[in-house]
Parts: sequence; C-alpha cells; structure tokens
Amino acid sequence: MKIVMAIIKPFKLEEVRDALTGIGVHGLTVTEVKGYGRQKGHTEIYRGAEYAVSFLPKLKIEVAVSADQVSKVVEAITASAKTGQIGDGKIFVLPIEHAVRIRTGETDADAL
Amino acid sequence: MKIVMAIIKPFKLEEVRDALTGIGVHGLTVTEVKGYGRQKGHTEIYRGAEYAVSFLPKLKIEVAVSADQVSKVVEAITASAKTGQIGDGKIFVLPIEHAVRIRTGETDADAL
Amino acid sequence: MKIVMAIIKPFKLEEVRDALTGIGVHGLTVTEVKGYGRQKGHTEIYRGAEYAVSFLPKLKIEVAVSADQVSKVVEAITASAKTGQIGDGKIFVLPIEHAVRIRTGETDADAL
Amino acid sequence: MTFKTWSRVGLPALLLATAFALPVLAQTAAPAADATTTAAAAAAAPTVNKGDVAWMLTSSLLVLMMAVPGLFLFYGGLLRAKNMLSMLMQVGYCVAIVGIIWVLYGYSLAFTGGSPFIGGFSKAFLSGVTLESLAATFSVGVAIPELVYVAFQMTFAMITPALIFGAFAERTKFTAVVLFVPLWVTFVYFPVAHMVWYWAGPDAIDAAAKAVAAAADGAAKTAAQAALDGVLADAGYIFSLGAIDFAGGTVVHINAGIAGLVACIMVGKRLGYGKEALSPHSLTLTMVGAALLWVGWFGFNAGSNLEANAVTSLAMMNTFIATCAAAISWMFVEWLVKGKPSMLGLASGIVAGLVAVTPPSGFAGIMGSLVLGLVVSPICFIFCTAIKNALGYDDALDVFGVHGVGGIVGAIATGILVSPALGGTGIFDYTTGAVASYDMATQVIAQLKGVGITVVWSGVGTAVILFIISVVVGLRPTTDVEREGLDINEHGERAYHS
Amino acid sequence: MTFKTWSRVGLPALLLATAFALPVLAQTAAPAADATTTAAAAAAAPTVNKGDVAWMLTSSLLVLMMAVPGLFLFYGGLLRAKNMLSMLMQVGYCVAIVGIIWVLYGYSLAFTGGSPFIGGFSKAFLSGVTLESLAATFSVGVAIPELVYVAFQMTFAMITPALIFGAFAERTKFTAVVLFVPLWVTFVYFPVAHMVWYWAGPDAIDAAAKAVAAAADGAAKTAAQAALDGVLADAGYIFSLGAIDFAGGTVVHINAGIAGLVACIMVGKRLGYGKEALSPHSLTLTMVGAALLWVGWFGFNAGSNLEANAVTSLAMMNTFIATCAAAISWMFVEWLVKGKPSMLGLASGIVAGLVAVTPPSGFAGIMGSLVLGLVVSPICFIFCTAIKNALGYDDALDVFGVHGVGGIVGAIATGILVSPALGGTGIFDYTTGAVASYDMATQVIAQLKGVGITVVWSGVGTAVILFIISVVVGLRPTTDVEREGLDINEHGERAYHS
Amino acid sequence: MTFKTWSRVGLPALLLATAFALPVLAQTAAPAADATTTAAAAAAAPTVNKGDVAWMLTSSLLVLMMAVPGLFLFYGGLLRAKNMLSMLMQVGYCVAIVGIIWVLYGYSLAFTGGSPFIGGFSKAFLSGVTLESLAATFSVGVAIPELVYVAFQMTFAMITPALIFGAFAERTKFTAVVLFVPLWVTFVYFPVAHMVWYWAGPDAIDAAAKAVAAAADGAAKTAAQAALDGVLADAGYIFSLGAIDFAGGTVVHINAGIAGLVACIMVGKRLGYGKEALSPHSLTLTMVGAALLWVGWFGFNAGSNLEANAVTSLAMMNTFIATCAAAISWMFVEWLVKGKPSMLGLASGIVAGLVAVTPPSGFAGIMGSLVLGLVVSPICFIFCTAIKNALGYDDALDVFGVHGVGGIVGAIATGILVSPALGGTGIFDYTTGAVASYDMATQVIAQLKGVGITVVWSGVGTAVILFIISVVVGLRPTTDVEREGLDINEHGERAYHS
Ligand SMILES: Nc1ncnc2c1ncn2[C@@H]1O[C@H](COP(=O)(O)OP(=O)(O)O)[C@@H](O)[C@H]1O
Ligand SMILES: Nc1ncnc2c1ncn2[C@@H]1O[C@H](COP(=O)(O)OP(=O)(O)O)[C@@H](O)[C@H]1O
Ligand SMILES: Nc1ncnc2c1ncn2[C@@H]1O[C@H](COP(=O)(O)OP(=O)(O)O)[C@@H](O)[C@H]1O
Repeated sequence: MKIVMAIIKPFKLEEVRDALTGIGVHGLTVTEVKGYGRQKGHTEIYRGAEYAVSFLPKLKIEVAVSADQVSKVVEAITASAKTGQIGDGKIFVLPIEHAVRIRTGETDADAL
Repeated sequence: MKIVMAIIKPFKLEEVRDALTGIGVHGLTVTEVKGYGRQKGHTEIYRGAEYAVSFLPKLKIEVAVSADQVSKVVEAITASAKTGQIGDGKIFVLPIEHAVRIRTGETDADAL
Repeated sequence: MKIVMAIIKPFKLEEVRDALTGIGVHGLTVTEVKGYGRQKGHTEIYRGAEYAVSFLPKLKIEVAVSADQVSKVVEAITASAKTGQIGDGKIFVLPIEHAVRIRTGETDADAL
Repeated sequence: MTFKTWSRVGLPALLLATAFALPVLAQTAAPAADATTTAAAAAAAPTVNKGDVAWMLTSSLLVLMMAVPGLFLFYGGLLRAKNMLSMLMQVGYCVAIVGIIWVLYGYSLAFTGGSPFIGGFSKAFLSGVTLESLAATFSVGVAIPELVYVAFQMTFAMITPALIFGAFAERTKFTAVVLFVPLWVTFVYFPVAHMVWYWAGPDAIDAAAKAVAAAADGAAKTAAQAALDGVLADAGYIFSLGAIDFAGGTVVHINAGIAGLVACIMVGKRLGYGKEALSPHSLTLTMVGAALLWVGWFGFNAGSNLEANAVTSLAMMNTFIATCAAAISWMFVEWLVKGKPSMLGLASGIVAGLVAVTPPSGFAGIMGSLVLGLVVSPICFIFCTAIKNALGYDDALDVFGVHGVGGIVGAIATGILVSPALGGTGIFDYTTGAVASYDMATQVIAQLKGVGITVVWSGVGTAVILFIISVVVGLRPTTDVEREGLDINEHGERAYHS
Repeated sequence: MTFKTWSRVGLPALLLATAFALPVLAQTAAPAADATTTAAAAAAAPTVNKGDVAWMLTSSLLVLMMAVPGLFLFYGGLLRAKNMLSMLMQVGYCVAIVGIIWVLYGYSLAFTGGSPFIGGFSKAFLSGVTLESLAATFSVGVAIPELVYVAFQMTFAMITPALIFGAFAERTKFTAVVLFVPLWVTFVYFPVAHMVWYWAGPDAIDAAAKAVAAAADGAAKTAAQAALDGVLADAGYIFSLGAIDFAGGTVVHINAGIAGLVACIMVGKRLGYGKEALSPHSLTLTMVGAALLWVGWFGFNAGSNLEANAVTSLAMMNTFIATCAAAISWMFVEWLVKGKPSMLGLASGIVAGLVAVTPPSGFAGIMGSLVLGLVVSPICFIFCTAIKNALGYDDALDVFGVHGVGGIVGAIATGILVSPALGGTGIFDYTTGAVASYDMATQVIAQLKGVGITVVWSGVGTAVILFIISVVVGLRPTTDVEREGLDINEHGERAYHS
Repeated sequence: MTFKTWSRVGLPALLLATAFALPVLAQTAAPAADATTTAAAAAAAPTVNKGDVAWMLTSSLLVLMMAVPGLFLFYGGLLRAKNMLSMLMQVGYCVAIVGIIWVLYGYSLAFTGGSPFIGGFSKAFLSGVTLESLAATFSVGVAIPELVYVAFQMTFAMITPALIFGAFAERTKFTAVVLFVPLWVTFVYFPVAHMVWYWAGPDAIDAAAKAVAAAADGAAKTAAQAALDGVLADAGYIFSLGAIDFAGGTVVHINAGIAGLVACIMVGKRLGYGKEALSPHSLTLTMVGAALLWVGWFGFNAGSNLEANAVTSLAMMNTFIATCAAAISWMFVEWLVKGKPSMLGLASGIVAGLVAVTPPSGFAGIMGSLVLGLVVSPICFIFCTAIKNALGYDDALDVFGVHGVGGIVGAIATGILVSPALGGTGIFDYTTGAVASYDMATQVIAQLKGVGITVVWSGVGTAVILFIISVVVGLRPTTDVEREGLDINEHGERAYHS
C-alpha cells in the first residue's frame, strides 16, 4: 500500500476529487497548507510596512491506495490538477506498512 | 521507527490522547483536516445556492514510535477513537528512517 | 528521495526557510499543527471554567529532497530552529518512492 | 425542491388579513379616550416636547441594538463556532416574533388596566392607538405620543426572552425555542411587566389629588378621595406594593435570570460539560457585544425616564459609573482570586454593572452607583464560578449568575440607594407633589417582595412552559446533532468558511 | 518607493482651492432668499425646533451607519475571504466620493428647481446654504436648518450606489467601480431623487392656497390660482404624477436593484458560479450587518419624516413590524420549501421587510405593514431562488432579488396601504389643509408609473454607463486575479492573518 | 482556587463608602451657586431645551461608542491574533477607570476655576452637581443640565488615553498600563483640558459686558470693567491665548499623539519589527472600527456645540466632508506612490480626516473642510511611511502619524479656516455680541502656541510617568511572553478557538 500525497492549487480540489472518484478511489484527506517554491508570491503593504509574502495557499491531498493503483491515481491527479502554470504542485508517493479502519478493525486493503 | 498516522473524529481527540499517554506515549502532533469517504456530508443552503458538502472535519494525529510499540499504539487509537459509526477514520503506519530532537540533537529512539 | 518532516516553533519559520534556501533547497510545504509533548501548556480561564491547554501551536515543515541532501537539510533545520528550550520540536525522515511535478510531468529528482 | 408546500403559507396571511381590516390608524375610528387620556383630560391637556420624542425614538433604537447585534455578539462569541448561527437565529427569531405579538396583543396585556396581574385586550391590534393618543411620562403635564411608548416598551419585550437563551445555549432544539418564546412572553413577561410598571400615571393622580384638595365639603371630599383611591389602585400588583424599578431590573433581568436557571437545569448539561474544553470561539465578538450592550443600555436606563431632562442625565451617569466600577471590580477580584485579570472578566463586570444599576438608575446618587458597581461584581463572580461549579448546573453563558444575581442585588440595593440621605432622589409622591418621606426598612421590604414575586412567577411559569414543550416536541437534539453542531444540522449552514 | 509622483497630487488640491474661495458660509455673502425661504416668506416665518434637529442629526448618522459598517458587514460576510477587502474598499470609496460630489453639485442637482427631471447648479458648492437658510418639512410652519437636510439627504446618496456592488461582487475591477460611482450618481441617482422628492414644500403651497382663498375678486383669484399652480408645478416629474414614496423605495431600492440586475448581467458570472461552492466566509458578519442595517434603517424611514413627532413614531413602528413579519415569513417559507430554517434566510427576510416598508413607512397602518412584511418575503424568496437559478444571472448578493423586487412590492403596496380604510394615513392635501379623498386604483396606477419610470431610467442609465466603462478600462480582472482574489491583487492586502 | 484573597477586596469598597456618605444629589445639600450659575444669575436665568438635552445625551453615547467598540476594533484588528485581547482589555480598563476617576476628582480638576493650568477640588465627588445645576453652552441664555455636560466631557477623557495604546501595542505589560492611565489623565489630560476648554461661559461674559455698557459713570464703569476682566480672566491658559479648538484637536489628538510617540520610543520596538511580517489579523475588524469611529465622531465634533442647532449641522457637514476628502486623498496618494490603493489606506484616511477636522469642525466652511481633508492625508501618509521608517521608531498603529500629525495639521488649519473670507464662521466675541475682527497671522500664532504648549506638556508628562512606571513595575514583558502573545500569558485567554 502507498500513500499518494499531492500538493495542489486550492481551486483544483473539486476537479481532483472528481477525477479520483472517477477511477474508483472513494476516500481522501485534505489539509490546508502553505507552499514555498518557484511560484513567486505577493507584496503586501500595511501602511508603513511592506512584506514579501512567499508562502502561498495550497492544499495537500493524501490518498491511501493499494500499490497497483498508484500509477492510475498519480495520473488522475496530474491530469486534473494541472493548469500548466508555475505553482501547480507536486505528487509524492510514500510507502504504508499497515492500515486499519477504526470502525471495524479491518486491516490493510480492506481498510481503504 | 514508525509514524502512526490516524484520521479521527474531532471530538475524540481528548480520549485518544489519554489512551496514548496511558500506554506511555507522550508526544504527538495534530492537524485539522477535511475528510472525504463513505460518511456522507451535508447540504448547505445559502439563499439561492445549495451545495453538497462532502468534506467533513477530521483530525489527523501523527505519533512517532519505535517499531515495537506500533501495535500497542494502533490498538490504543482504535479503541479510543471508535464510535462504531461510519466515518470513524483510518490508521496508517509509515516507516521513518531517522528522527532528531531539535533542542538536543538526540537522534532516533532518543529523539522521541 | 526522502521527505524531511520537521515540527518547529511557529516564530522560527522565517529562519528555517532562510537556512534551507541557503543550502539550495527551494521548495517546501508548511502546515499549522498543534503539538503535544514535554513542553507544558497553559491554563485558560473562561469565567467559571478552567481548561489546561496541552496542545501548543507548532508548524510542520515538509521538504522533499534527494537522499544525499538529507543530512544537510536536517542539519540546517536543527541549527535554525533551535532555541535550546523545551518544545523546539522534532525532525523525521521518511522515504519517498516516487515524485511528480504536476505542471510538467517530470518525475523524481527532476520534480523537486 | 418542491413548491407544493407554498400553499400552506397563505394561511397566516389570511388570518392577519382579518386584523388588517381594523382601521387602527384611521382617525375617525379612534376612540376619543383611553385610560391615559381620560384621566389626563381632568387636568390641563399634557404637552408633547419634540426633544422628548427625539430622545425616546433614539432610546428605542438603542435597546434594539442591544439585542441585535449586541446580544448576537456577546452571546455568540462565547459559543463554539459550530453553534454560532443557532444563537443568531434564536435571538433574531425572538426579536421578530415578539414584535408581532406585541402589536397583536402584548402591549394590550401589559399596559392596559384590568387586574393587578395582567391587562386586558382593549388595545389588541393596537386598537385605539392613534397618532393623537398620548402616553404619560413621570412628570405632571408632560406626555409623549403613545406610539413612541409602544415602540420603546416593545424593545424591552423583544430582548428579555433572548437573554434566557444563553442559559441553554448549544444544546436546545430550534423548534423548542420557536415554541418557547411566544409562550414565555405571554405567560411570564407580560404579566410581570404589568405588575411592575402599569399605573395610572402622574396626571391622573395629580388631577385626582387636586380634586380632593379642592373639594368643598365632606361629601365631596369623600367622593374625591374615593376617586383618588381608585386612580391609585389602578396599578400593577408589584407597583402597588411600593416596589420601585426604574428600568426593569425585575421585569427584565431577574425574570430572565430565573427563567435561565430553570431552563438550563431542565434542558440538562451540554455534552462534554466539565470534561472537554468548551472554549469561546471569539472573545473579540463577545467584547464587541458587551460594548454594544453598554452603549445600548443607556436607551434602556436613561430612556426609561421617558423624557430628556436632568433626571435622564442622572440615569445616564449612574449607568456609566456603576458599570465602570463593576468592570474594575470584577477585574481586580479575578486578578486576586485566579491570578490573572481576564478580558472576559472585564466584559462580565461590564454586564453585571449594567444589570445591577438598571433598577436604581434614576433613583440613586452617583456615588451610590459607584459602590453598587464595586459590590455587585464579586457577588456575581462567586455565583459564576464557585457556586455554579459546586451545584453543577450548566448555565452556559451565566444568565443566572449575571442577570439573575445581578438583578437581585440591584433590585434590593435600589431600596437603599434611593435614600436622599445617601444622595438618592427619594420617591416622588404625586398625591402631595413632593418627595415622600423615606424609610429604608420599608422600602427594602417592598423591594424584596417585588423580587420574590418575580422569582416565583418566572420560575414556575418557565418550568411549566418547558415541561409542555418537552412533551410536545422535546427540548434536546440527538447526540450526533449536538456533537456536529446545531448550525449545520438545524439550519443547513455553517458560520465560517475560508 | 518613489516620491516623484507626489507632484501630481497637487492638482486636485489646486482645483478645489478655487471652489474654496467661495465664501459659502460668510453670512454677509449669503443670498437672503433661496427657493425654500422665498416661498415661506409669504407666510409666517417657519420655526425650527431643536427636538427635530436632534432627531435629524441622529437620523443622518443612522443612515451613515447603514453603509459603514452595516453594508460592509452584510455584504462582506457573504463573500469569500479573498474578496472581503475589495467590498469594504468599494463601499468606503463610494461613501467618500459621493460625499464630495454631493457638496460640489449633487445636492444642487437633486434639490433645486429647474426642470421636472433634474435640478440646476444654483446651489453648487453649497453656494447660498448658510447657517440661516432653512429647509421645509412636511408640516406647515415647521422647518429645519438647511444644512441638516443637506446632511440627511447626503447619506441617502452615499449608500444607494453601494447597494449595487453586491450584484457584481467578487469579479469587478476596482478601477471600474471608481468610474462607475460618480457617473451613476450624476446620471441616475440625482435625476431620480429630483423626480421623486423635489417639491416646493408645504409652506409655499399653504401660502399660495391661502392667497387664493383670500383673493377678493375674479382677476385676483385667477392670478392667485396661477401662482398656486406654479408652486404646485415646481416639483419633480414622478412627484407630480402623484406617486408617493415616504423614504426612498423608488429612489434607493428599485433604483439600486435594477442597476444591480443590469450590472451583474453585463459583468457576467463569477468563475465557478454554479459549479464550485462559493460559500459566505462569515455569516456572523452578515447577520451583524443585517442588524446594523435594521437599526440604521430607522434613520432612513423615521428620519424621512424630517420631524420628531407622532408620525415619526408611526414610521418607526411600521418599520419594526414589517421587518419582524418579513423575517418570520422568510423563515417559515424556507422551512417549508427547503426543509430547514436558515439564519441567512432570517437575515434576508429582515432586509426584504425593511426594503418593502421603506416607501409606505409613514403612510401605512401598523397592521398593514404586518401584512406587507408577511407578503414580501415569499416573493423575494422566489426571485432569489427559483427565478434567479432559472434565468441564470449571477446576482451575487441578491441586490435585485431583495432590493429591486422588495422595493417594487413596497412601492405598489404603498398605493394600497395608504388607504385610510385600511388604517393608513391617507395623503395630505396642502392646498385644502386636509387629507385628500383617496381612490385605490388611481393611487396604485400613480405608483406603477413611478416604478416604471425608475426601472427604465435606472436600467438604461446603468447599461450605458457600464458600456462606456467596459470600453475605457474594462469591467473584469483577469482570471488569475479573480481566482486568487481581488484583495491581494488589487489592493495588496489580505483581510485575515493568524 | 483560593478564596482567602477575598478579604483584600473589602478595602477599596470601604474607602469608597466614605465618599458615598456625601449627599451629592440631595437637593437641600447642594450649594445654590457654582461658578457657572452665579455668573448666569446676573443675567436672566438661562433656559434648557430638551432638544439640546436629547442631542447631547446621544452625543455622549456616540463618543462612548468610539472607544467601545470603535477603538477595540480599529486597533485590535491591526494586531496579531495573539495580542488581540490585550488591546480590548487595555481599552476597556481605561474607559472604566477613567469614568471612576472622573466623578471622584477629574471633572473638578478640569472644569472648575482655580489656576489657568488646572482646576480645583470644589466639585470632587461631583459635590454640588445637582439635578438643578446647569452648564453653559456657547449661546447666551442657553444652558444644559450640568450632569449632561459631566457625562459628555467624561467620554472624551475616557477615550483619550486609550488612543495612546496603539503606539506601544503588542509589547507592554498590563500592569504598566494599569498604572499609566490614572497617572496620565491626572497629570496630563485634566490640565490640558482645563487649559484649552475652561472658561466662564457666554452668560457670564454677556452679563458683565452689559453691566459695563449700563454703568452710569466713570467709577461704576471702572468697577464693571474690572468685573468683566475678571470674568474673562477666569479661563484656561491656552484659551486665554486665543487659541480655538472646537472639539478637542489639541486636548485629545495632539495630546495622545505626542504621548504615543514618546511611549513607543520608551517602550522600544516589538520583537521582530522590521524583520518578520507583523500582519494585521483582521482588516475587516479594523475597517468596521474605522466606520464606528466615523459614526461616533459626530458625537465628538457635532456634540461639542452643546446644542442642536444650525452650527451643529455645520460641524456635522464639516466632519463628513473633511473625512470623505481625506479618505479619497489617502487612497489616491497611496495608489500613485505604492501602486495599489489599499483598504487600510482608505481607513487611515478616514481617521486622518476625522482628526484634522476636529478642531475646526464648528468654525470652518464646508469647502474649507474639503481642502483640509485633501491636504491632511498626504502629510500623515509621509509620516506613517517614509518618516517613521527613516527614524525607526515602532509606533505600532501610527498614533503619532495619524493623531499627532493630523491633530497638528488641523489645529493650525483652524486658524486659517475660521476666516470669514474663506467661508468660516469667524470667532464670536461675547463682549460685543458679534463676530470679532479676524487677522490670520494672529490667529495662526495663537494656534501654534496652543499646539506648542500641548506638545511640551504631553511629551514631558508622558516621559516622566513612563519613567516612574518603568522603575516601579517595568514596561516590557519577557521575550517568551511577547513571542507567545500577551493574551495567553497576561490574561489566561485566547481570542479565538474553532
Ligand atoms: N522540495 C519540496 N518539498 C516539499 N514541497 C515542495 C517542494 N517543492 C515544492 N513544493 C510544494 O509545491 C508547491 C509548488 O511548487 P513550485 O516550485 O511553486 O511550482 P511547480 O510545482 O510548478 O514547480 C510549493 O508551493 C510547495 O508547496
Ligand atoms: N483512501 C483514503 N486515503 C486517505 N484518507 C482516507 C481514505 N479513505 C478514507 N480516508 C479518511 O478517513 C475518513 C473516514 O472514512 P470513511 O470512509 O468516511 O469512514 P470509515 O473510516 O468508517 O470507513 C475520511 O473522512 C478520510 O479523511
Ligand atoms: N512522538 C511524537 N510523535 C509526533 N510528534 C511528536 C512526538 N513527540 C513530540 N512531537 C512533536 O514535537 C513537539 C515538541 O515536543 P516536546 O516534547 O514538547 O519538546 P522537545 O522537542 O523539546 O522534546 C510536540 O509539540 C509535538 O508536536
């Protein structure tokens, strides 16, 4: 099993969710994060003070899937989250050793 | 070492924390997340507009523990976070290769 | 490739970011989290009710780097995030199996 | 989404169309005389001063502002975010429905004669309240348009039930609240307001007293005296006992405070009470609400003089100073007892001071108000902390601890602070046209009677009403609904998105 | 940061320095007579009552409070956080620029004679408006200082264009708004205000009518009658048609509502409209804003009586009760149709009620207002839900659905509710000094004409103005800017940080 | 939780009980004559108009609303969330403690005769201020109840020290603030208020001047003239210099602005100042606060006329237009210089305009106010950006840059704008009963003297007070406390939870 963790632009969430449910993935967890990268931020001005804001709002999506689904999931996210402009984000795949569904105690593939 | 990452219902936090300290785990990190899964959301209505809200508030708990403690920790979380109703959440176990305590520079098991 | 995940004190963010860019790391993702650990919290008092608040505001930083950069990154974070006082936080290193840049489809090291 | 339910909407509209046919403002149809004006007719016609009208219109708005948005913010900020809208909804509903009830029959029940306990229906649908009809003030020969009085008093009725919601916040079904408000104002508020505030007015008494003085011989004297006695007897029960309440300490605060205590016990504790942190989601909003309550309260207290004169400014200064003193007092008491002065403590002190000075605001001297403010906060503080925790009821926003207890302290203190020897104004006797002689024991006992009657009436009335509601629709939502929040479940909304 | 741009700032200052040289308040330079005072001079000099002044000053502030912070909050809370500041900026800018325009030429265009469609420039720069000049009220012989009237009417002009912003919120360039406001007040608001509200005043009519009565023989009679006809003809076009509008239902609400509809269609839908959730970022702020609108609206409605008397209190009670009824009505309609009573629904009902009761507030009976409130909410509800969704325009904050539709309902209902047979006041005829005879059909037709003219004027005017702006600077920001939010991109700020 | 500390609470209560024994309002004990009424007795007794009373009561509340919640929001929103409650606490404490001090001795020190620099203790505990005592207005023969004046002036004293807190926000110990406020009002505010505003009043001067005119022969003339000179000399020092300040530009804004500058330098910079982003946590709250300041400021400026007449409406219009102009001016200046028009800029312009128009509000013509508004914003803008950054002091919320600088601009401009040739009212001379002849240089020099004295008094006084406090309890919290936030550490609370 793997966790696919993607950093995306916030307004792409609905499209990514739809793409994932389209390929049969029915669970995911989303976190509001701030990203720092090549995409440049803004200058904010508050009366006398100017601040360069380099952290931009992004969403982190985490999807646990069985190993054989990983490439399909990565593709789905890539396709749906892409705008082609800098700051579209990254996808990372991490290994999971074990999974449990709290409600039932089912484990691993059954837990997803 | 492993990281035990659990998605739970928000109001279960205190119970889970108590369960973990009960088995000698004294550190953890909590993130507010939104979860999408089997548990159905709500419809929100704002004057003319109805939105199906499928993302529900959840908490993500991350606990770094030595490999031998993993099963005890998973059990403690399962037991304390369970309501038996859909949406109770998941537990994932991920490998950690290295850990450091910033204050002292201690590493691995000593860092926890 | 690895993900270096660090829990730090919130006001250290700018210093850590500068330390990382100083060693050539130009991307990272930040999440607001709450930490529970040795550092003791506060008591909040709201009229009749006193609550011991044991969860303290922290930031989680996630940096994906190639395996050979890990130790440099860990050092940079340790050095810049340290105050020497309890609650400075932890660094965990996790393996990544795969990485993709959404905008271009580049993978692995090229994706960072 | 179905529109077939539309048809049902027509019913209330139809019912009201009937009332609507009453030519309430058509001047020809207006009865020439009502209780107020008949009595006044005996004397010279009272005059209306536009300065008074301006002040009373302003005061009505200030009291409205206390409820919306004052109470919205003061109460709402203390809740968890998931229940924020439920409070705004309840308070907003309360204000709106009470306004409707007020013009349908509320004003009539509270402010027409009839029995010492409740008025009649002679002014239902504001029948007979025209552009010409007048309401008495506290000065002989000075009146305000009756509609001004209707509006001003309406705002009191609007806010009082809303105060109670703080006690059972975060855990009460909206349908229960929907039923509670009309029943409570009808069976608790209007009677208590009538008992405390209804009287024949200064012009009627003055005229009758002058008739006694002018009466030529024994028989005429007896007749005139009987007439005077009749005028004096045309008053609410608590008023007749000699209890004084300048701006509604009993009617509003004790009434709501006791109802809150009963209600929070009957509804039961919030899930997690005493275990989880039920932290306020925005103390900023709470403090802004406290500030708006303070500003608005001058409509309440200084408006209750019904004129814009020196007594009004006295009521204003008393309200200022008691509040300042209570805020400082709560701050230091908490600092001493808990180790830190909290902003919520300061805000609580502000409200405790405002509550306590409500009954004596037009009667006390300013130094008296200062002492009252200093004294009330420690007492409320004990009730909101030690006593509430010891007894274990979940009065979520301390309606009893602040409004009930503060109101009782203020009502009793009024009997003391009115004393001319302590800088108070004394009590004016309209039959003699001078300040009456004052005896502290007598007055304090009268105050205690007023408090006692209000406590019992409100306590019993509230309990009966809630019992009926609990049988009919139930008081509490399901555990799941309460956990997830009332907003999303009962109202289909959430207060905040990013 | 460069300071070379500083030099450019001097220009507007210089321009104004010219105006500044006009000795507007120097009492010697003040023309002894203006339209108002000339007419009045024929009769006894009208008197000023300080109670009226106090109330009108207060009312002006209440209307200001409706805009800032009322509209800030009511509108702002409904937006996504990333566009919050853009709304505060637009409303703040609107209030400020209209204030300046008002004293430069706006007051003059709206409230001097000239043509039935627009006034002239005789009072530009408030020339001739001195500490001595007076403005008429609706009572013969009663005046207020003209500057009080200038201030009061200014606040109406300040808020009206700001109402429109709700329709095209979250997607309009700030530069477009900067151009829109001055153009719209000049070519739409001032003419409509002039058409609806400009008249010679009661003293002028009364004096001319008395002159007719006093005229000795036929020739004198004819001359006097001609003079009277002249005075009666010195009025705005819609006023002359006999349409009545107590506090601005046509001028403010229909005007803004129609402009909003046109604008939201011309600007186009928000990105993601109908697909993504465009949820309000803080319904708390929205409800606080609705509450402040409610409180402030009494300045609007009761202030429009220009005096502090019984009619003022009637306007106040009507405003209270229509609002209460509309809030309750919206709540129950939504409960029936959608299954849950929402707080936003309650807030919407409050505003719908306020809008609807604006034109009849000083004319209707209180039971009439109650029925009006019950009726207006379901109508607005249908427009904000079924009809808007069916037609697919993105009126983001329902400016048309609430202000436009509610205003039309209220304007028409005014023709009915003014009926003395329904408890209304009837329409006073200053030539006879009595309430005129009333015919419902006639009056409703007059109202419909007023509505129709306003709809056409506002619709056409707004479309032309926006078309010009779209050519000159464009209406919409880029997609990226809209996605990321107007605040950070157009104003360099974000509303919230932690 | 221990209750043994309870006993200590009794002490202040006991102290006050002594004061309480003074029969301040008992009418028999009231001295028949005080400075105001003695003087007036020579002329016809002045009359009280209820319209004035209504307006002044309203004005007092408007000024209270500026502080709470106006300043709460305007200042609080600009802070980081972790320090929000500390500001609410400080402002709330300030208002409350100053209210108490005011009735104990503050009113007496400011508004009784004695020396040109400070009053005496003759009205301590409001001794002699009864329901009958009157205070002069600016019109001969017109008075208001003295308690109205006490209330109105109290609200000025309440808000002024709170303005200073913006300068040293986010880094000052609460205990330091607790000591600062009583010391500062006593040694800085009351003297400056006395110097600027204390005078014998129009009736006294008028009566004395008439006595001079009526005096039969040389000896009587000399005596009468001496009496007149005595009456004229019975005034504060700055007043005697001929400096004019309609609503408190020197007393409130320069005073607080200079104190803020001194304080922020003495307290030192915030941790991270100039390095980390110290972003405002809610510009929404800030703009709502600015709006409430605007609305409330009319109580300040128009209320300062003490009557509800045409001059009051002039003060209102001036306040409106200067503010509109300053808002627009700041917006465009920032747009030109920084490239974007920011909402905080607009809000800053609003406040700068309000500050600047405070001293000339009842003296200037409306076009003069417009120019003043256009001019003041660029000046304040330079101080809040270029100059502050260049000099490196951390005036966190620009108390000096907006209130100090704007106040100085306004005070000097008053000397110009009062000119009848520029549309101003001129200065009334009560000895002749006409507008005095005007010389711009003379008046501007008088204004500069007033400014200079205030700057020095406030600067020195504040420095001494803060030095003493820094020795006694210290000014700054520990680094850890400042990092984590004052709220949780000093008050045991956090403003927001979810
Ligand atoms: N090395 C990294 N580790 C973790 N997150 C990263 C890393 N590099 C980029 N990110 C995340 O991806 C987001 C997008 O990256 P950015 O470099 O701006 O654009 P792009 O993905 O188009 O190259 C960043 O805002 C950040 O959240
Ligand atoms: N495949 C997944 N990857 C990551 N998170 C998941 C996944 N499936 C579920 N979750 C998380 O677990 C939560 C609960 O899942 P859900 O399917 O609603 O109920 P249950 O855990 O009872 O099966 C979701 O809200 C989501 O946050
Ligand atoms: N076992 C753990 N798993 C995950 N996070 C941890 C763990 N232990 C500590 N943390 C995180 O690190 C933070 C700092 O830990 P703490 O024990 O307070 O101090 P220190 O790092 O100085 O030992 C905690 O607030 C928490 O967020």
